[in-house]
Amino acid sequence: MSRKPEKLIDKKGLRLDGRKPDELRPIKIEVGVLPNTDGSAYIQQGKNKILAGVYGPRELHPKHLALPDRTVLRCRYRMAPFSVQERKSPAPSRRDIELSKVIREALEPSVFLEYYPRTGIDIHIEVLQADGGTRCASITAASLALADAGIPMQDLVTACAAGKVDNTIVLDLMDTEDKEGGADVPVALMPNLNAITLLQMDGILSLEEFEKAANLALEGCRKIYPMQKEALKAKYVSVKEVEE
Amino acid sequence: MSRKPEKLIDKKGLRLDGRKPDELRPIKIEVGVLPNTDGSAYIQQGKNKILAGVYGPRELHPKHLALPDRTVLRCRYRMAPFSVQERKSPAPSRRDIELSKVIREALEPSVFLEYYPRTGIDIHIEVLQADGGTRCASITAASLALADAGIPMQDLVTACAAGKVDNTIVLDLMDTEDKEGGADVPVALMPNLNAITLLQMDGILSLEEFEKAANLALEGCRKIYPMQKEALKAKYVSVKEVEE
Amino acid sequence: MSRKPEKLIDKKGLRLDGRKPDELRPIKIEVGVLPNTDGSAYIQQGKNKILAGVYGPRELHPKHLALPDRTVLRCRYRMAPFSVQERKSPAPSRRDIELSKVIREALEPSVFLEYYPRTGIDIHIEVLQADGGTRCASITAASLALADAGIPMQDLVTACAAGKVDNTIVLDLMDTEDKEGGADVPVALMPNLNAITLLQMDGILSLEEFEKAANLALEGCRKIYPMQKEALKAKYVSVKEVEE
Amino acid sequence: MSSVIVGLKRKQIAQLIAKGKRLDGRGLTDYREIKVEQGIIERAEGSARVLLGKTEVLAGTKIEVGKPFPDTPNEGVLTVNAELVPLASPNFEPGPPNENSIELARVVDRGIRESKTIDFKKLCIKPGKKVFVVFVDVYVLNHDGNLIDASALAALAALLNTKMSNYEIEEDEVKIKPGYTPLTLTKHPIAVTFAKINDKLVVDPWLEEEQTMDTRLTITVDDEGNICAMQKGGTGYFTPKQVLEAAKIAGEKAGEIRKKLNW
Amino acid sequence: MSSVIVGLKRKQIAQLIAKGKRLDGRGLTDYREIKVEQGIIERAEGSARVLLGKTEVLAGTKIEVGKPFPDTPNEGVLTVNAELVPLASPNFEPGPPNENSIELARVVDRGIRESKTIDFKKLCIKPGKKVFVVFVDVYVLNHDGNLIDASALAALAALLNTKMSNYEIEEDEVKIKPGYTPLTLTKHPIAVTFAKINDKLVVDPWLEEEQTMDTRLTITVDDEGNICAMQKGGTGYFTPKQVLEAAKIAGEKAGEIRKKLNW
Amino acid sequence: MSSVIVGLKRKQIAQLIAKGKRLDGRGLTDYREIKVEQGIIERAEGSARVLLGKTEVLAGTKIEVGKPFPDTPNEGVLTVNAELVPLASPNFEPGPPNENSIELARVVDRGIRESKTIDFKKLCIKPGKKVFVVFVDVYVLNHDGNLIDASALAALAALLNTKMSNYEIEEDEVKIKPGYTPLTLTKHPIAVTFAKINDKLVVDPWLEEEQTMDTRLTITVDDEGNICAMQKGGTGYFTPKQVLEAAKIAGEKAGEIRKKLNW
Repeated sequence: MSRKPEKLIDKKGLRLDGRKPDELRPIKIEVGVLPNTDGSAYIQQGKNKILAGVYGPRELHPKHLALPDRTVLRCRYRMAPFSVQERKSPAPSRRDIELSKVIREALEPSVFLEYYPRTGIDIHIEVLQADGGTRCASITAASLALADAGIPMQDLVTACAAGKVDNTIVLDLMDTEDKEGGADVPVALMPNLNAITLLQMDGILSLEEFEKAANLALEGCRKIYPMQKEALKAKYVSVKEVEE
Repeated sequence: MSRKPEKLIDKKGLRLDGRKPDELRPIKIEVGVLPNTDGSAYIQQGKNKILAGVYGPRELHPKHLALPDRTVLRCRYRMAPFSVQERKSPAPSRRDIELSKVIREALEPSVFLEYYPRTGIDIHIEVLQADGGTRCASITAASLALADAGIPMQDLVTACAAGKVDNTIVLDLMDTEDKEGGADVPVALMPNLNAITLLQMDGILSLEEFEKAANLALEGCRKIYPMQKEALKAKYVSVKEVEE
Repeated sequence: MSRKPEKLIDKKGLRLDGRKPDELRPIKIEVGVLPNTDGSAYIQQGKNKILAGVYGPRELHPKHLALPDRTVLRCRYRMAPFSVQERKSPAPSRRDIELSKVIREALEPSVFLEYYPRTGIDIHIEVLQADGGTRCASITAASLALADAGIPMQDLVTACAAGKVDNTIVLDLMDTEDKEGGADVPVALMPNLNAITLLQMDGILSLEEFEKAANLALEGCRKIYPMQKEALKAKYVSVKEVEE
Repeated sequence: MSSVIVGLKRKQIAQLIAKGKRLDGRGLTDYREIKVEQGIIERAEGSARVLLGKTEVLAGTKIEVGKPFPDTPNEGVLTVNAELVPLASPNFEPGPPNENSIELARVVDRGIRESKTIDFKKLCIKPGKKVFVVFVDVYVLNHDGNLIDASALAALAALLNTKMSNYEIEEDEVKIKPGYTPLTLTKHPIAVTFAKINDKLVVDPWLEEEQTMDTRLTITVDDEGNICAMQKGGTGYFTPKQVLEAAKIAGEKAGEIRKKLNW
Repeated sequence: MSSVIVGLKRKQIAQLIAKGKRLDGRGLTDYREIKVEQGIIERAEGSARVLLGKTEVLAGTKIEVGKPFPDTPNEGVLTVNAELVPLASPNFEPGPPNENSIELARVVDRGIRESKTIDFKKLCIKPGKKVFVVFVDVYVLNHDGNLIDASALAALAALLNTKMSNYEIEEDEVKIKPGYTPLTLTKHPIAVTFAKINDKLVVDPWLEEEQTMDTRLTITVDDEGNICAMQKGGTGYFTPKQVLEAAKIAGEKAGEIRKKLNW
Repeated sequence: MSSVIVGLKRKQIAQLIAKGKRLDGRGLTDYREIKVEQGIIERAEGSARVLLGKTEVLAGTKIEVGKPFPDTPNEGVLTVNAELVPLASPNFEPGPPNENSIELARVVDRGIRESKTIDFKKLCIKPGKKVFVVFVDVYVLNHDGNLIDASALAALAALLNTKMSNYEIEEDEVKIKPGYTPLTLTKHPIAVTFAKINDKLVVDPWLEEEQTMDTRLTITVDDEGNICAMQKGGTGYFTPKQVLEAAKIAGEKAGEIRKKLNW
């Protein structure tokens, strides 16, 4: 029932929440938050609140899905019924199913799958509150959950979107910008390898605008990457402190 | 479309169907009514008409559900579409699923599960007409169906509800009393062991009222118990007569 | 939204599409149209447009369905959402499920099931456009798809309906005749064996009318049979031509 | 039953039938005993329990307000549903309707619908918007063969027993008034099922015959002797001559049953 | 855990309880620490996160316009749903609700409904046509035992935190106006769960106790000390005396919790 | 195919591509032959069959009256559904849509929706209450690779072929009048899919290339050369340079296809 804003960028070039076009929302990341999982992470990005957890490598059920030469990565992205404006039915939507697929495919290139043949790794993502860009924040958190579970990886995967709003290319769109804006380009990156593992786009962008948006999104990923590493370190420091 | 009655207890202290507060509805029980099952029973309690049947112990499908040290008891409670005022969809409701669980848990303590490892016992309950108190009548019938199937048990399980209606604690609530009354306490008992295997409650009762209602329900169970044994005996007498 | 015609047979005794009562609609049959199947056929009968394809004999999934002494024939009849006036939901309807069953049972008597123990044969039928008589046209096509897949059979199965329209017994009812007419009798025949493998009826027919309609439908099958054989031959001639 | 026993049974049944006899003593075109009990489910608008030998079927009707189909905006709706209740046979699995229960429901449905037993025009409340929906729920309680005929009888008996609440229309809403009016039926369609065993037809097959039969044919006949529905089932075939023979017998059997039940 | 370890643990827990002690140091009727945090999901009409020891439950409410039930045309609707999120335990399978999550939701629902915590009459917009539907979604985020009590607390805390948009009715349509009004609750039903282990009752069982318990009893108590819901779970039994003992303790515990939380 | 054969095939394809060649003789950015046939399903409001080499897709449209989404009360609704029909490949299982058919439908949907090809405002009948719903059903009939491009072409061709019945509004009801009006489309979005094989990009991968590719990128381009949808699929990755290279080629290819089809 929220009214649509007339302008998404004000005269000073600032966005509805006061950010500059190339500014990320405040991000808070915590690793190792769910005691019953093998690895987990929590991310707040703007008003997004997302939990990711990992089980595995472990025996696969049903068994006939197991592969002789590598582990099977599965991913399940879901939104809590209260996470969005209109209550979401708990049954998986078509969007949930597509996002589960692209998130899995964004994470898979980072994992050494062949280390654990005949096993499975399950990634569960729960969006507790959604505010635009949940798929990117989910990837950022899920990659940390994999690391927290001790899964060997070539690199972390970091994700961020850029897009177009009132004819300006902006970073990290929040919900209103996503819905009322002109385009959204979510990107996932393995920063050390400069490898793009997720790329989607909707809206309308010229080739030049797309290039600008893609580069801005990659820049966003590179800003988030150190926060991921920091969060990972924080967990192991605190674990070490507890152990000492 | 039935109108709500103004009073559930009249000036003489009698209920809508003329019963006294501590009076059971007329009960008719028959054992061995379904030739294709391994054991079965039919109960009429007021206008409740319920069939219970048992298959097993038999091989479990799917096999991976089997347990090495005991039989697996399964229970399925369903209501016929025409059993209630508004047609019930044949798909299982959440209530059906909860009741299947609590009925199974009410019967399980009576069965020597460890006698038949790696097998399964299936209890099917079909409510053909519902008139309040179907879960209790179902337990009473299903326990007899288990006995009829020759499953070794420590005791029969007998069930009955008590509750509050117009500020009076009454036994064995019928549909209108259940819906318009103040509270309902269904109880299942293994009478010889004085063991309560089902206990639920909804409505509002003070601690004293609850104690009174629970005791009345237990009394009801103890009144029904001999009828169960009578019905079991009747079947085997008639079988013997046929054999002679 | 089509208006109902007042008369289905005009003064000259001709039908809405100009056919005589005992006349088939134009039929076009093609065999071997789907490269990824083991056998396939396409049929146009009036405005019906139907594809049938066969996979097998091949390993059955799930394996526990396999039979030690014969192959398992499965059949799936579906209508495309755009094949009918009101969009059909892609989920299988009760009609889809019944028709899948009767079509399978119409084809099964023609197949030497015992030649391929422990295997399965899957028949998939897709109605791309429906115009009355889809089950018969589906059988005609599916039998050819089985033959194209090299499945050993005693005979082809050919199907055709007859029925009553404005008190006249007519052959091969189209959609409007089926809906507005008085009766419909779909029949499937193994012509060489004079064996009826599908027979259904709805509407109202006297015994005499039924006999007349059944005989007309059988006559229809016998007219379609040579077209089936022609289509089969055409494929193998063209294959031979390609090979030479 | 093991496949060896089935084989022996099949041989025995076939040999008897060749001599015009059946394992349970019936003649080839004899029905088992039919018992019909109506009105046993008071909560339902109509109900009936049918015993056909040991086969037992309970049917109940419910009438609710619903929407008409787009192509028949002036007509009420009939919905027949059949449940193969697990109690009725160790081979009936719990779960959503499978092809057998769907076929059963649809054959029963067609017999009632095609014979024009119910005057659907009378069940229209507001054309295109609101009509009465008649639900017939068929509950198979014991399976000893020939579920179609038993279910068709139970459905018809339940409909004959159906009383609708009186009502009036107020501002497009249905208001219930006191009293009931029976649903008027104009026909009594009877389903007659044949099994083909060893190239012979028998009427009303029981379970052991069904387990050994080649194929099955149901013919539903109305009060005037017209055929209003047919359904071949099973994986065998019939000759054209057998079909016509069956159609003739079905008319006779339907008449006998209707007479016996005073319908 | 392997069954050998479970066996040892069971013995250890039972021996301690026989001495009136518990593995985590609590007394038999002590609750673990309870933390309640409200309003953490801004998108929801109300929300709360409850920690009961390490058990963590998040509940959120949503209010939408819907239809009343036919038998209560003047009352709003309460819908409680519980998700056993796979993150919360390696034993929680993804998929549609199973008997455990359905039982959990229904026990939480009954506690709120039967205690008349919500005045459903106030949630009626147009009798028989339009009412407000209050959705309470319970999300179990970490399972360390006693999900029922934690979920009931989270659901109640979320309801206490719920604000409805102001609205007016224009031509039978709900129009949202500026501002919010809190949902008024009249009661604070508290669920108190007991495990029976080796014939002794303990309050608020944690995961290891649940794995070894014989059976479970939940008693929900309102502000006046009245019982408004009960649910026995698990495959064991209680004696009548144990039930009455539990009912008495439940009243005391509910009072303590209500006091602690200032409800 | 056995994994050994796949391995050999992969090597062969990769070696060829390194030399700028492909197994079927095409250049790296060549499309297979495209054939479009419109109007072949007379029952549908619009239809088209597309052959992309041996890949065959049939799309049909249906237009019905439905409800708008709450957040766009003045706009009609587009619903794209894709069926991976079992006939099209031995690897397509019957059953409800899986992640592959859902992704396919959603990528096709986004191309049409985001390019603003359809003027949804014109499909509003009564704001917030009644709008036209355009169903596009994509039926994959033969799978020989690159289903996205073929499906997007078929969906667009079917929409271009779509005629709506004329109608008038009477008492809030849609009444059909004689005659038809074509659905007006303002754009022709073309999906261009790349496979990355051995670090090289090829356009319009066929089945054997898909079986050996590392990853996939689809870029949908409108008539002005703007990008309106993108979708990376598969478990590999792209470098930023490859993405920009693909975006440029996609614009050229889309123009060529549009020209060839006179769109």
